[in-house]
Amino acid sequence: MVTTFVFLLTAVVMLVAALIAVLKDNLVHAAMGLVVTLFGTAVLFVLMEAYFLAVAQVVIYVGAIAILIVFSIMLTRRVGAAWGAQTNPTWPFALLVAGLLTVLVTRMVRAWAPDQVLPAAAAVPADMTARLGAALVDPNGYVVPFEVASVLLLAALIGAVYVAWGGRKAEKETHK
Amino acid sequence: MIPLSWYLVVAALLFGIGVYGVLARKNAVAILIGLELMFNAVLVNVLAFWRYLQPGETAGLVFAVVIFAVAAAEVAVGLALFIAVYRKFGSSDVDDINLLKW
Amino acid sequence: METKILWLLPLSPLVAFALIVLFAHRNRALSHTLAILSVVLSWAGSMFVFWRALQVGAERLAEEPFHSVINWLPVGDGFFRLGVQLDPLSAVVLFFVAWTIVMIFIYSVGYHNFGQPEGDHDTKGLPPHGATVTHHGHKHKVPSVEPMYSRFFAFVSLFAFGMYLLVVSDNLLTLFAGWEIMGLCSFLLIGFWFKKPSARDAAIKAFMTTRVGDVFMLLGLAYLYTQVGSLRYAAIFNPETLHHLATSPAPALGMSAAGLIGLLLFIGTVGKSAQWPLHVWLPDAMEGPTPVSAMIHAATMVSAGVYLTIRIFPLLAAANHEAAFTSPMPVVAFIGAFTALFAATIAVAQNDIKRVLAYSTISQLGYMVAAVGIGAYVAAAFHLVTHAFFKALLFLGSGSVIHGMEHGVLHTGEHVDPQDMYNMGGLRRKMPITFWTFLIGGFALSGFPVLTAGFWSKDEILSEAFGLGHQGVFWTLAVAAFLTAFYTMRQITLTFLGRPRTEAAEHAHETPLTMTVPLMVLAVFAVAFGWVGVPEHFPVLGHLLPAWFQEWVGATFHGLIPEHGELTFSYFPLTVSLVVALGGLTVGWLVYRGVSRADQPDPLERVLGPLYGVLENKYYFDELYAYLLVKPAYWFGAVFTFRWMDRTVIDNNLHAVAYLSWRLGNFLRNRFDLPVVNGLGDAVAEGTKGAGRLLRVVQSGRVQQYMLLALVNAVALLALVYYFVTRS
Amino acid sequence: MAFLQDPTLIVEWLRQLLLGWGLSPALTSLALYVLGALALATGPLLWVIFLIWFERKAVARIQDRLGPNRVGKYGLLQPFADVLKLLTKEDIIPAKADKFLYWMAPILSLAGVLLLWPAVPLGKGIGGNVNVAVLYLVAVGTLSTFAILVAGWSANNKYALLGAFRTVAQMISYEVPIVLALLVPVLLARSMNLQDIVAAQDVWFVVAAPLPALIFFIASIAEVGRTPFDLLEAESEIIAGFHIEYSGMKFAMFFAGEFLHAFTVGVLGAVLFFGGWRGPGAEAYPILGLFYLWLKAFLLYFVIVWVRGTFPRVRIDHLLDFTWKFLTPLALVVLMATAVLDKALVRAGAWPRALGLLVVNAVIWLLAQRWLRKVEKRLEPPMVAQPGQYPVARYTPPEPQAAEGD
Amino acid sequence: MDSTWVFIGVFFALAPLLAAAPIVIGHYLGPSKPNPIKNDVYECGLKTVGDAWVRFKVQYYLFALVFLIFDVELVFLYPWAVAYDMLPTFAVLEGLLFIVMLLAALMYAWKREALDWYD
Repeated sequence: MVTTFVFLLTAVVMLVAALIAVLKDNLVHAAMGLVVTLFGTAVLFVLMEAYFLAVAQVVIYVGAIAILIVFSIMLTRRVGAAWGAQTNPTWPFALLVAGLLTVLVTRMVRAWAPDQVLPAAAAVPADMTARLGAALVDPNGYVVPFEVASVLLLAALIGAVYVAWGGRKAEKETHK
Repeated sequence: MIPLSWYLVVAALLFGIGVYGVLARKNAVAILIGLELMFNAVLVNVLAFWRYLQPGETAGLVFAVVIFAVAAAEVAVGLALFIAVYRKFGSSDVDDINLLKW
Repeated sequence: METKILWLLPLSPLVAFALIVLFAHRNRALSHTLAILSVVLSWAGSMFVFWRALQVGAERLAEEPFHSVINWLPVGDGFFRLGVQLDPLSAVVLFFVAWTIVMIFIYSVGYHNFGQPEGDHDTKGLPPHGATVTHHGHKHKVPSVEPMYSRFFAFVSLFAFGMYLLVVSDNLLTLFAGWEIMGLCSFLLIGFWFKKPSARDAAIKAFMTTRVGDVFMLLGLAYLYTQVGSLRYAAIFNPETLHHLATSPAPALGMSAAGLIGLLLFIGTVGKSAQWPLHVWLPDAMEGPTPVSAMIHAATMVSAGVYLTIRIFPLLAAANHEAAFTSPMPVVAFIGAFTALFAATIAVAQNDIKRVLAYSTISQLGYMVAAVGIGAYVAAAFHLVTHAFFKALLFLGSGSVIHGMEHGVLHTGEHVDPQDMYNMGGLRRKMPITFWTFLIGGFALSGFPVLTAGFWSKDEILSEAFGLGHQGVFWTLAVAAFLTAFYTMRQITLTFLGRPRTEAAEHAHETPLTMTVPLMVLAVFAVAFGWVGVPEHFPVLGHLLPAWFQEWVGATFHGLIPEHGELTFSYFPLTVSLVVALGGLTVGWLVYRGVSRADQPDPLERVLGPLYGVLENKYYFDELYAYLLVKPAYWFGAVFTFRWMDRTVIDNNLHAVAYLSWRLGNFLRNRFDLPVVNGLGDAVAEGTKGAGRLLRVVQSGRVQQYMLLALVNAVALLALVYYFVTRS
Repeated sequence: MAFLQDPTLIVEWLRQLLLGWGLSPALTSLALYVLGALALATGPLLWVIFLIWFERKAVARIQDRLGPNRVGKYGLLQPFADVLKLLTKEDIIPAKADKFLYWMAPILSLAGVLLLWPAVPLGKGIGGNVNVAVLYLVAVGTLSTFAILVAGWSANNKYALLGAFRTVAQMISYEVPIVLALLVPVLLARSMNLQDIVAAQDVWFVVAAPLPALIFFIASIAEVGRTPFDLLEAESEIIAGFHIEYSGMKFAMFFAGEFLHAFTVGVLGAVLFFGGWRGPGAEAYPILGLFYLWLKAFLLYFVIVWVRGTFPRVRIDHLLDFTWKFLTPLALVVLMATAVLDKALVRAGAWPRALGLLVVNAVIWLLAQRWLRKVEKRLEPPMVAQPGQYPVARYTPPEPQAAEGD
Repeated sequence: MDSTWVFIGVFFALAPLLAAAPIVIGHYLGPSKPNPIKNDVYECGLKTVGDAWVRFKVQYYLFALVFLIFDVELVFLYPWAVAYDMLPTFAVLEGLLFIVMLLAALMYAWKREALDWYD
């Protein structure tokens, strides 16, 4: 009962926020919409008893990614300048495609009717986080993705820093 | 308990919205926002399936965690490129950056 | 033993690649030594294996090929197995691949001016501009060494790896891997001079275009895997599986599974070996260094496509055999034949020495595909091998010509295009070795009777086409053959005969041994390889020489494909091929011997002058077609496509076809006589030309529109899946 | 007096009461949740009012002033007067402001702090029992970061935005060492649940992990943005930072948020490193546990105030260098060392393990000190502050004994 | 689902209200006499010059970037720490390797001067 209510509320809120995120011309508002959506996702995770991932979601997405995005938005425009239209002239086709995609997927879900075909879900073990941790570094488990992820992030950092930042001297040049 | 299909439908909607954002937006960051929405839709899907199909297993969680990493990397690099472009062209508008023709 | 060596064949170039990239890239000599050493090793290995194969003999080899397997990727239950194998077919392919690759590697050393001084203002990513040296007293310009010398060898080594992998692999998956690696290398090497916009575009174009084919191929593989549960040849090409595939219906096109799979894989070939409508990339690919054009876009990579088609021939044949389903074979035959003619016609009008060869390559590949399409896969394989040799020879020859011309250009400093044949002439005396080898190659290409390899293979195809009663294919190919001979002779005449038409040609030089030796070696094969495949019914020779090749390759699919009865030998196709070859050559010579000035118009124009009056009447057709085709196309372009089609896709189907068939159309209209200029070709040309002109506007270069399009496809696929899911 | 042993009795009693009034069980529990939430939220909010007085008084004393002393005895009523004043001030909203966000910002910043509380274990069986509490704290912490960004943005004032950027840069930079330091107690307790962490502290973690404790403490101060890390109020540079355009109650909310956050840092420090509610008799009488926790928290808070009263403001480049180039690497090293040693000593008892870790920490600290000296010699140049310009903090983390000489 | 999370949910709903209450009260209690000068952007009493415009400063972005990477990797480490009892030595080493990666990232950013502040 409670969960259902919470779920529906969250779903509605996050979808509306998502719409804001993709529709609003004021990109800061759009980013805030994104943030709300991300929070909503976290709530869904809680409902799915993936507590660790819920908080991780907030820490990573809201705490880091969203901030990065907001930074980029705020840094790359004049404060108080008009936003102007933010959508392509081709938006109807985008709408068409996105709509079709959504409709198709939902209809496929309907066609599959998992709620009928699947047995009731089992309970989540209490020590799931610990299991996750163990699996992440388990040689027969997911140690490779784990390490690969670290390498990926390292690479991402190097790449991003390299692209965005020429080093102090280069900066001095560009600002002259 | 909430039916699995609800999650799937919500994810689908989220994904659709994200796709729209990616396709219809001008500003590169706005496009990234759309991408993030899509990522989240995927996450919801993954975890929903984890929860309802094999809650005892760690596979789904690991998958999600890896998606986090990928998303983070994607955003980092994407925004870095965006900022580099912005400083080069002084514009954050993808339409102004249409060098990808041949 | 053999299998161990088989494993090593691809490896050594890979190692060379790694070594060059990681360590040797600073040192030119070391780099090319490593590269050449590696391919020579592979070559030796190949020869050994080939020799062992000969000892084993075709039948036994076909029964149990040299084969070894290791586990590779875990999939659900069990593994993707990574394996190597050598059966008669891959043996011969291996043979020519090994030879051509070695030759081209050696050739590249000379081509990239190893040992020459650094250029004055050469930069990475541009062809060398030449260097000034003070040679006792007065200074003069000489060719300068390629700035990215080592990189080149790294790339080609990687490429060699891909090719060997493809040839020796025992399953379609590793074959695909090699296939894609070559795609990558092709991209890298076409765009080798990446600071030239044209080269960049060509590279992207090639990559994109082949992608289209590859996607379909991948779909085919996936489908095949779902059907068979394995991608190993052994698993696929056995009677039971084939029968099962041929009898189980596919979800689309009313084909059998075998048919659809065959078709999808064949589309991969269409992309890779530049068949119509995906041929657009090959001519542009000439932007790369000539060795690349020779190796990738003539001898090996494009051949890989045909190799695949021959490889999957049992599938096609099986699909063809089942009367219940529509067969893919006619499609194959049509595309092949059409491409052969279509490309040949274009080739006639080219002035760039390399482009002529490019189009002729497309056309020759068309031959092979057509041959497979009519079921003459042996003939196809035969032509594949011979063509590999003489086309490699021709390309290297042209490269050597260009090189000589560049030398002249640098020397005289006059600004002429060293690739334009009209700027050449009389090179016969300047560069004799090149001339003679080129002559051999050219004759082989145009199928000069009896002597050259080209004759035998081409004749084989023609006679099979005739014998199997595919009149349409036969005549198309015959006309194409005539054109081939014609433009070959045109090329030879313009390039070598007569007298120099420019200062540069006057001062052209014979190229160094590193370049000429490969030419000579290949020339030997261009002549001699024909002799292993003389059909046994051939008058006189047939009895002297055993038809070794036919038996050898024919053994490969023994028992897998419905045998058609023994062909009755007929003189008709033979005479035809004689006539077209010799006729084409003579006409070519007669027409072009007179060309004396670089700037003079093509004689054909003069010859066909009066016909322009007749062409006036075509105008009504134009209006008719403008009404029928262009208007709709205009609506399509303006309302529909203008917003959200993008060129990467358009160019792959509509636009490219439009553009080229427009050129074909113009060409047919202006340059050629009535029988060819029939309303239809012109009409299609005109109509699509209109479409093309309109659609060219569309190119936006906007990522989102590309994405949009990708998504449209995704949605379409999804819809299909959904449809099938719900239906079943 | 049985509820002294088991405070949950109160809840039970209330539940019975409400059920008695004829509410449905679901509604009842909901009502109880609401009540609990209200209690847990209002408590701190009221407590802040005292804190303000205390801090003003303490700082005044440290700086040899009297501090508030007019309203009420010792000026105890001063804060209430302030509140009244703030309530009756005009609520100015800049014309160009982004109204919605302008409103949201202060709310977020206070709520962000309040939301830390449900995770905190107040006593045995009382208070937060969240299975991923530690990360939850980090997660909620990001809210206040957002609040600041939003505040700086919405006011549509370049100084506000600049201040916000600086502050956020500072906060996220200090987030990293905090998260690293938090990892150590989690590692030692094998749980992210603060209850478990408290339960695991037969030996206070501050013994086993003094450096992480220190890092956490310092970084948290910076995170809160108190002196010496109060760049967000650097009047000299960016006229009062992100909340320049805020006045009246909205400003007060930022203000209260900061104070409450400071105290919360004390609480968290107590829970994570100083045994939380543990203390003599706390097992038997959970209420005692509450008291102990409060005591420890208050002491830590006093240290914060003390630091504030003592240290000059750090310059921004030093500020960022300090976290990225000192705290973070240090935390990483400590983490690795702790991980290894903890695995090695897994057999040993609680005390030996703690002492072993203590030794390691000490060693690392000494090495860090030597390294610092080496760096200090090289480091100053980029922006040398001439005497008479604004003050420059030294590279020593402000622990009491290192304090004098600044 | 765990009851504490319901409680937290309630708290999430409640805390903003509590924070908002005083502001709203103040909003209505206080007088409201807006005028353009008062509502104008505050810049030490000076007239606003141009529209507010912060010179692009890539530092902010860089810090956020490095922070993002660290955040993600650390989140990976938490389950590792929680599962510490279950881990064999090898797994512990895996974790350490991970941390070393982190250090490497830090070092790179450091050497690239991405962590320096300058004006």
